[in-house]
Amino acid sequence: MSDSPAIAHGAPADAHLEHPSYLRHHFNSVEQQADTTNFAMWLFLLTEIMFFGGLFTAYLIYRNWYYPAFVAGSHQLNVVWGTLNTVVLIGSSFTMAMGVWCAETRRRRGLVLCLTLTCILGLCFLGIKTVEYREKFEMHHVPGQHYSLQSFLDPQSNPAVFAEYHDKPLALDMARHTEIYFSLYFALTGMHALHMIIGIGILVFMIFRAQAGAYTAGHVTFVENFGYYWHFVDLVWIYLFALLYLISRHQ
Amino acid sequence: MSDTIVSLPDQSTARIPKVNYLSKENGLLSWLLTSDHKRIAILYLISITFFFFIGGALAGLIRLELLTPQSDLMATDTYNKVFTMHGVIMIFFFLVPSVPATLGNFLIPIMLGAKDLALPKINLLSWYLYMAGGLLALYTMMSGGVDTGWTFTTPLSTHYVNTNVLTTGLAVFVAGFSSIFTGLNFIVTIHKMRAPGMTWFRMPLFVWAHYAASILMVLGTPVLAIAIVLVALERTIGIGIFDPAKGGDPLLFQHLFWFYSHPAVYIMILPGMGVISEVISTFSRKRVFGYTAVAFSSVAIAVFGFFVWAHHMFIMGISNYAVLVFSLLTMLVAVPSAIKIFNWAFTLYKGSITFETPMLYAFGFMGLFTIGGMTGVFLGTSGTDIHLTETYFIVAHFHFVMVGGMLMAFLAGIHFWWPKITGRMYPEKISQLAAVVTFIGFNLTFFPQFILGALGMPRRYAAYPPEFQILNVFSTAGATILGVGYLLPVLYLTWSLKYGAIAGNNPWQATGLEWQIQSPPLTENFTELPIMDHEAYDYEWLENQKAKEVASVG
Amino acid sequence: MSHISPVIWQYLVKWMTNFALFPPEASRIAPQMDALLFFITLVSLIGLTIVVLLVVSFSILYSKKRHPVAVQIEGSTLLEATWTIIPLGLFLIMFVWGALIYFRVYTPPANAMNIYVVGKQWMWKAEHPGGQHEINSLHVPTGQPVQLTLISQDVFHSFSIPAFRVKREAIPGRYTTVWFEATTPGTYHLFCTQYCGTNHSQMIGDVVVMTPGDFKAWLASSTSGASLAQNGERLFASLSCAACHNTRPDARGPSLANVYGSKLPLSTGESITADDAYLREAILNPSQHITQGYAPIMPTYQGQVSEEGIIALVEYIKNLNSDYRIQQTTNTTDLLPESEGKAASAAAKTTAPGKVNP
Amino acid sequence: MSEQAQHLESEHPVEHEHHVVNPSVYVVIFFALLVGTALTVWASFIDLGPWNPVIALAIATGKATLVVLYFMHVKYSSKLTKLTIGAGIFTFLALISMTLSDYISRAWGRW
Repeated sequence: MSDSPAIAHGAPADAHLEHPSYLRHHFNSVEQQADTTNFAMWLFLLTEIMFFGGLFTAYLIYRNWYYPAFVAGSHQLNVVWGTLNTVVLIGSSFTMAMGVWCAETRRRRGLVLCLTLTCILGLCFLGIKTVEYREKFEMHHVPGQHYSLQSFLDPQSNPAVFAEYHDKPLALDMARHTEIYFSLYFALTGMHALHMIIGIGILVFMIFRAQAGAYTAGHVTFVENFGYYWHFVDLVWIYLFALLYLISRHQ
Repeated sequence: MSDTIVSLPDQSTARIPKVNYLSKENGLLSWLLTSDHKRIAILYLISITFFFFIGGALAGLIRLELLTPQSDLMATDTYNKVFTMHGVIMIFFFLVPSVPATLGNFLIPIMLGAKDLALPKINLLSWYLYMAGGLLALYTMMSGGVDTGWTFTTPLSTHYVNTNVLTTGLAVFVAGFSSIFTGLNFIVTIHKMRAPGMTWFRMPLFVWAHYAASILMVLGTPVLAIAIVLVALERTIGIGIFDPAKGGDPLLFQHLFWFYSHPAVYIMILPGMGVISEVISTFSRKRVFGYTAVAFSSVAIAVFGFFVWAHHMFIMGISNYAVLVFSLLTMLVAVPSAIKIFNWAFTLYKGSITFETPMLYAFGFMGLFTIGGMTGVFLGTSGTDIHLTETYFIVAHFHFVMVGGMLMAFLAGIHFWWPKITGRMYPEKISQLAAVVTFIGFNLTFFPQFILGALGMPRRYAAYPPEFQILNVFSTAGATILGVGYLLPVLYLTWSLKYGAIAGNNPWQATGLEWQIQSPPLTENFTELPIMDHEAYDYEWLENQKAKEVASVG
Repeated sequence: MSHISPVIWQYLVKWMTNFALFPPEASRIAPQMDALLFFITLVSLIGLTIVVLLVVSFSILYSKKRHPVAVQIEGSTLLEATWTIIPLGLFLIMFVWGALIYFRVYTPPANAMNIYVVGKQWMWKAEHPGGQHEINSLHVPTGQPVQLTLISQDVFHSFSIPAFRVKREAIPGRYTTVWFEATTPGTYHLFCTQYCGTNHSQMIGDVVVMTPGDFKAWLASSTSGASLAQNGERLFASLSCAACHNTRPDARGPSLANVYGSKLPLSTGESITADDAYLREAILNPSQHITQGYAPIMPTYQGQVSEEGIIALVEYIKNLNSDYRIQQTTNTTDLLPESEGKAASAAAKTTAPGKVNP
Repeated sequence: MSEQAQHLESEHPVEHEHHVVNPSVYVVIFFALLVGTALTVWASFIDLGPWNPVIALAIATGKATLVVLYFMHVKYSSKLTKLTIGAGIFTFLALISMTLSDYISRAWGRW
């Protein structure tokens, strides 16, 4: 109902004269374009929140139902690897943020460096994740046909990462529910890793484009939006780390 | 007054403008690689019509099977596959994208005074995703089908069927992303691409309705996506999140599924409501009664729509207290729909009403949607839900809302904007006939199903006790008429592409920005950036405008 | 009339003779449900009439011919408030009324007779406490509240008796309940209404309502030899439950006499009512609800006992009014050296030879 | 709906200047995040009973807030962005709380 602020009336649509090449034809100004893609990115991240939201809901419910199983399950995770991964990911977020700054201040080499570092740190994360996954594989903690309850029924046979917990054997029925914990673990970290892989793919593409100077000519929207995505993935991990590794350590 | 209305352009001499979005480029590639929202809308229109008729053919098979109490036309598992595919195709590949992806895509930028949607490439991507999902669904159908019902109920879908649950799930997943991108594009466009002077409360109600629906698409669909992913993982690897044998809770799947699938019914119906607002206003030459209330009721439906999903689970063993909460909220979400119906009725008051085809469809919508909405209250009331849910009552209810409501609105919209989309008029008399045939056929098909449901006939039955036969015969007979009612528009609309009368810019004397430009529009929509200096549905402004034009021409 | 084809004529006659809008009312709740249905129908019809009247009369009064110039009206807050508040009020009445009925349908009275129903693809199996089994049918007496305890062995099913206006899903992994009191003898439809796979539409049966006298006769004639509790007792013995759940002072498990319906203090400090659902949970997921004062040593019986077996056990525990019967099973199990032989010998020891549940 | 009203205001200052965040801010946030990580890992090894998850989630939320505000520039963004995030969190909480409303109250009385 309010009057809109008077915006330059009747700006002719074909005033293309001094428009930069990256301005798409249907926008009136670079600011509008940047704002729009920015907003679109945020909306996309909203869908990501809801995507992970479903899993978080499941996690919350089952943790309340099967707490001992979740404790035993999380004792099988290696907090050292988890912490290391958190640090790696925070580092990559930092380099990404620096990358955005480089792009904004038109430092091409800085940008390439930052993106490359981000990419490497992302790969480090995935590497560590792979090590962790392999451990789970070896111990038959991957849900499904080959899932083994051994390490929960008889903790001595397969000591937890931190022996000082002295895990007592779980009752068989509760031990079975550790499969739910690992189902959630793999669903959550798997979805997260998938996001990382997609992110790294885009990063590689961006490094090549950055090399060519694509983002250091004043048009930083793409880098910035990708940065949002990357930070979001980092943010999800911050919660995953807390939920999966940290909050269920004590019976 | 009537003398100030400028008569329609002389149609014998009028020409379709040489330069328009259709004629700008030629060749298949120019369509497949287009980023013009209007062309993408046409792509969508063709593809959803295709899927509609596939879904319709499946519906025909269902009705034929139900003509007799025994399962004689097809085996029970064939029947199960048929109704599953009918549901999947009609919901994910017709109803969800129907109005938004076609009319919404075509009109929202124009209504806002923009040259295109904010993200044209994403728009094209969403059509490709839609087609990928659709083709996958067709492939599923060809390669043996799937028989879980469109609701993918666990543990049936995860452990007890051997059909193509995975490909169907993937099809729905991909189509879901198409819908997310459409919704995202609309929200961004509505926020960022409005022409100068186009404030929120000057937007047509069509845009408001799409805004509300888009919120639901963006926030609801991902939850469906994750639910489907978990079902797929449970089928393939055997994770146990919904598996009662491993300690999972199958009701959790229901929660996640309906968290999307209930708002999805609003995704389907809200854009239809937007169409009706435009049509009723135009053909009664009058501002929509209580514009603000109608606009806010759309948003209210979107917001409340997120809090009512568990009314699909009243008898599934969720807690009685949760039932109380969800039942109460369901009652609240019914109110905005009631507001809309009465506001539309009062828009007619002191109008100057004509009865072209879109208006007939709109009247049909109002009647059928009222019935559909009120029977929804039967089901939202926790007590009566016990008796009526999972019977043909519920089938009749959502077909009244979806087919009687949404499809009527879709047809109303297609006829209403046909002159704008193609530049040509549809043949009025036969289309009025089609509207009436559809209305009669629809009621004959689905009204008996309310009685069937009250009598207790369960849904998804290939065979049923013989005493239900007579009503099923009525229903099948009605479906035949309904089929004719839907085929007619395809025929005469196609005919009109070549032989229809030239429409001119504004054949309905409507006020929307889309009617102030040439039909079919230019690729850029506007020759110069429009400036909105009046409210929506301002018929006096239109009169003045016309008077000015006449004066300047004179 | 001679021109009407005989087929259509047949249909018409059928319709005229069978025409009904509601199924028969054969339970206590049915008239109450129908009253609410009637109320909502009435409101809907009035609402629909108002809308149709408005549309039709405005269409006639303000058609372009009669009313060439539209009068622009913004809206009317008063009118809009009216059609916001009146429907809201009506909806709230329906909500409260509906909730009352909902709670009535799903809150069984204390004196209800319990029948267990197991759903599986694609049949209903009913188990009466007296040991009578039924498949795809259910015999119930009039004038006696009947509680159904439902569970599914595989997928979701839904137990629906339209003539009683009740319906409840049988879901895997958890008991659900519903109750009714039949009023009119007769045979009524029993449907599975939740889609459950290929033969979903064949998962139907009959509910036979009998007078109490007839019902007694039916019970007597269809007995399988052992009551459900007796079956449970055999199972209790063969699973060596009494090895722990006995009355000795050093018993490793709590005594189960009179446990049903009592409030059990748990090791977590909470307490829980021992109902059917709890007993089932305690057998399958024992470590989750440890009774105070006992060690969490009970093994799970998941995968070892079928749903019918669990029902028999639950029924047995329900009927344990004294320690005497447990003592009996203890004695038998103590006497038996080999675990293999236990079941058979225990079965042999009990009064009537009957089928032991798997 | 108040969403709408606020959009009205947030809408049109489209032409605001692009804010470039000083790298020193990033460095500070980076170290704050590292400290947060160290803190939360340390806290998880102490048995605090019911407080363990509370503390871990509080620290995680604190870290997430830092990331969102500074790395993701929300501190310098338009109201619309803030509202968008708000809407996301709101719907997320709706999903969780309404689902839990069923799970929590199942234990109240028989089902």
